[in-house]
Amino acid sequence: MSHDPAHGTPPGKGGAGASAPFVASAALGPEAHVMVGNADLFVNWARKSSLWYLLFATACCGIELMQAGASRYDLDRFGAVFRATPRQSDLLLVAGTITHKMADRVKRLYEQMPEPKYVIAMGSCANTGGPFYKDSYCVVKGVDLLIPVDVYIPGCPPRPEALIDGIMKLQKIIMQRKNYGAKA
Amino acid sequence: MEALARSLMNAVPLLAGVPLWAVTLLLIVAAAVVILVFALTFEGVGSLVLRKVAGDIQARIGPNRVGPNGILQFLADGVKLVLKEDIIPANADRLLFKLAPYFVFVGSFAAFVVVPFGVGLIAADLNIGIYYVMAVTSLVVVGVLLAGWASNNKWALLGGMRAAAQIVSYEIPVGMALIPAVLVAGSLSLQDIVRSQGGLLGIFGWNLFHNPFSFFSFFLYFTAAQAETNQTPFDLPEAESELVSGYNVEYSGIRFGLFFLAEFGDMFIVAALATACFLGGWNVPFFHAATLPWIWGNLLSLGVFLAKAFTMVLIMMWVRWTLPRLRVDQLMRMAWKYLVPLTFINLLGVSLWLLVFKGKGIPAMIASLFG
Amino acid sequence: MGLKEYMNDIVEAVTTTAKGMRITARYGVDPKEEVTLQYPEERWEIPAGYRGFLNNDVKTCTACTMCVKVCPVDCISLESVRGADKKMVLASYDINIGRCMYCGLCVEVCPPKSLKHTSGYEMASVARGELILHFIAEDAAEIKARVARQVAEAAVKAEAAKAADLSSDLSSEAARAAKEEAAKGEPKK
Amino acid sequence: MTVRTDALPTQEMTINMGPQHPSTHGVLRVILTTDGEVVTRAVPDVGYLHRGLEKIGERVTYAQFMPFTDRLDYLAAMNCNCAWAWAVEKLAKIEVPERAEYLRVIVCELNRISSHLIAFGSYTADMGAFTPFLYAIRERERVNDLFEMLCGNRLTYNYARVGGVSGDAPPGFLEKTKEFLDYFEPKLDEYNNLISYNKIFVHRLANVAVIPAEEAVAYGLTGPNLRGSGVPFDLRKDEPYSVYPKFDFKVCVGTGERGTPGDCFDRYMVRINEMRESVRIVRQAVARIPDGPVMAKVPRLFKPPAGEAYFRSECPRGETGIYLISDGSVNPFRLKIRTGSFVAMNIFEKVTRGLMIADIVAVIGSLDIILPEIDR
Repeated sequence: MSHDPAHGTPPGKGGAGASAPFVASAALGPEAHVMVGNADLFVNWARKSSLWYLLFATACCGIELMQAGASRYDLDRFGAVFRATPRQSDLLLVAGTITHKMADRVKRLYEQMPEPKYVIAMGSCANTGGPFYKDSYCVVKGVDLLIPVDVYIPGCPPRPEALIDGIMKLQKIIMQRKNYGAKA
Repeated sequence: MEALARSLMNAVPLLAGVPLWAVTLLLIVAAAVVILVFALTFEGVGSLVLRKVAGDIQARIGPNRVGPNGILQFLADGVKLVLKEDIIPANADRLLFKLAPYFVFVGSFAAFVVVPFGVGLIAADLNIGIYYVMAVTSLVVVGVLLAGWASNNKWALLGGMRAAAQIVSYEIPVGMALIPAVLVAGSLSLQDIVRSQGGLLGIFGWNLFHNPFSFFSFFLYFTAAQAETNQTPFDLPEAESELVSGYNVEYSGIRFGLFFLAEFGDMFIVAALATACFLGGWNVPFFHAATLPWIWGNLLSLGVFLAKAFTMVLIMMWVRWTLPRLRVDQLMRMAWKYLVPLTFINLLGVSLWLLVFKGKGIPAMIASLFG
Repeated sequence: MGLKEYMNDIVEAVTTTAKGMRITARYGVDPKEEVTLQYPEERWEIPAGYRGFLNNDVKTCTACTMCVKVCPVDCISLESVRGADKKMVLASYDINIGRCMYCGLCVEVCPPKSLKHTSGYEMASVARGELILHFIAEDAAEIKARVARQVAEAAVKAEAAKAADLSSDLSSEAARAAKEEAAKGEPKK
Repeated sequence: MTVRTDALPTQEMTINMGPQHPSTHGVLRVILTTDGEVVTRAVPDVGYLHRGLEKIGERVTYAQFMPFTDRLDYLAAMNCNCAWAWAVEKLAKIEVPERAEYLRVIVCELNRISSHLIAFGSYTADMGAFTPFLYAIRERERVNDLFEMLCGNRLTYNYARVGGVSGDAPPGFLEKTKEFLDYFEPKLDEYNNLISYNKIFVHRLANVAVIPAEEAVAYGLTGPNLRGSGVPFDLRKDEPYSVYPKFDFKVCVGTGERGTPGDCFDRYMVRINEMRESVRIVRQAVARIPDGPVMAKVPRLFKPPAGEAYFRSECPRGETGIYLISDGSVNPFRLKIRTGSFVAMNIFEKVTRGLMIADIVAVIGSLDIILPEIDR
């Protein structure tokens, strides 16, 4: 799970955890690189097309998340369906305020998700603590203090369109990931 | 298989020197591969169709951005699941944890062997076909129970226990509801059952219309079988809103994928059994597919069979997206207080009917009235 | 449980299920019932008063700090210096849209109506820093230095005008004072 | 339902339900002690969303707290907005123009509809039927569109102001509202056909977690939860505020339609019927709304006189009472908010004893809790 520099995965965020056996193909020569490039493309395509998100709503943004998943906006069109358990989800949408009491749960949920995993901070509370940044004594001031975040979506709460925009942004990021055959 | 192998050896002189067992083995493997490919394709497409149907019913679209009109969605899901990190929880029983998904998958996949897809399209026409299906699909409960136990998660354990209780209970009504078809055909072989529903009576040759009791049998079977495949309203083992995800709560990646596929495999098996036992199987209405040349007859009957089976699958999905879930005690009450007595009464009724009317169904009697 | 009740149970279960399934079937079959908005291609028409991301027209902004004072979450940060013509000059005007709660209180109080909600709502970004909107592209320190220079020049000019009447050592002292004031205006950075 | 647990020696197990669980409606954590499927004890653990709203209220001005009330109950933000405005107006004795009051009633009742829609939808989803949930959200989207047209936001409206509302209804708003009501009213019958009277659904809810009337009163339940037990207590009738006395509507109570009065089904049905009543209120309000200003004269630097005020209003989740002490400065000296969900949590442990795990979900849904109201 931890980032292994020898495998050449990009450091940090979300960790595109490449499975080790494929990495050997880097040594196969130029033709292999083309193949590897295509494999990357294919794998990334699969990953971005099937972003199952964890049903994890703490506050107001959770309602917009539901509405984004419902009939009008229909996240299912993007292949994004909700899963109730972190083990089967790829995307942790932090929708809502994270308090200090909740903080270690968020961290645990993130750790329970299998690689590769992605995090979207949705709304002001998850971005920076939002409305509770100034006067509240018990709100985590940004979920990026707990877990690595890939995409931040501003809004309080963001419109469902903004959420979809964020997911499409994440898809773009996923497409640029190098999983296999990156220079060791 | 052996007979097929022998005829193949006779037909192809190149195989003359090869021992019989090798050819048989080869044929078995080939058949298994064909069925596996079919099952996987069906299960992949099934998941997509499920989402599309859900979309339609829920006034939305469903997947439409992956590939043209979303048809590659299942491929993306599959590839992603295969490449996911495979987590085994720290305190899980590692061996059983790994084994469980294969039990479930094999349980649903092995039943494909006796499904009569067409006139001659059946991997193994066992003379105990129905019995085999019932026995092999029961393997699913072992897998589910193992998964629930081995995960070392209380939600999973509850899910596994629910599944065990549920599937064991519902085996009885499922079996009892299928026996009328067996009685009418006088055989346990699925191919025989399908053939017995042929004839030029069209859809009235079906067991569904054979007599009032077999008519009800179909609905009883369908209800009970929904429960056996853990479909809503009987999806208690994985009840998303109660047990988070039930027995597969700790599974990720390809192991979860196997559970996922098995679900659709089970669905198809139920639909196929309902088709074969009550809806005339591959019989084309008002037409003898067996009289056509081998290839065309098989293709036609395969098409008819799949059309019927997929309709049943669609109905299952439709039910799934409409009804709420039962509670566990209500589920048991439904099995033991409603379905079991009713199926037994039905069985009695069919037996008496066959005894009194010498095996003739209502359509046949009406037809005989008109000469 | 009597037989009648037993049969009633079954009949009721079947009829209510059928009723429900008829409704779902109607939705399933009727394409007119589909309400999905295919977002990137189709967009919902944003109503006139939509409270999207804030935008400040820095040309008309008077740097009165009303918005900063009224903001319940301190998402607006404003730096200004007093210019040569006694008006406030904006040195920096940042809005942290990652903290903003889009309540619109700042827009309501803005005296010159320079602060407005736009209809924008999509600004997904990959870094938290990108969520801070800088409305003045120029570096705050530069602006401050420039304004301080202008103030100093103006002061020097005014002093020079005065110096025509006053003694020379006084004027040099005034110039020194002006310079000091300019130095104070320098940013902390 | 009583379950015998003495027949076999069994071992109890403790299960954590939440804070991340699909049907705890947020981040509620329930510590279940179960004997197999039977829950012997369910203790709610709240506080995972405690954000210190009351403390914030003491540090910001009266006007600045308005957007925070949106976050108090995000499903019924309008009701909370108006409750805050009414409370401050009571404290400072401000007369509000009648048009503003009418607009407040319209938005409050519309929001009651949309809030009950979520309650209905998420409840059916908890019961395993996912489709009605999406239908409910589809209808809710229309209310959101109306609010977006009115005040520019979909969920956190910040519409009410001390002394009125932030803006008059834009042209076409009232017509659109009427259109929505015409569209929405038949949908309620559709829901009833689709799921409310479904045999399975009725069996899941009827006779589950019965709260007798005396007990409901003793535990301080309010709103639909109290009315579900058959107590016809509605602040809009019993302690009328705003222009509610001018409207003709009925207080819906649980009658034990399919079981015992005060069971989950009654609480569910009260919400369905209340939506119908809200439609009636909005219809009357739209027909009779007077012309005029929507904002009273309130000084920009608003300082209410020193004193205290308690104002309670009927929110979708029960009584939202706001207790304010002012010391004459721009900030409240003390702010206390009483919410319906929090008191509903008190009775949770009592009614869930001896139920099954699936019923726990049913009880949480039927009490229609929302976490920011519990934790504040």
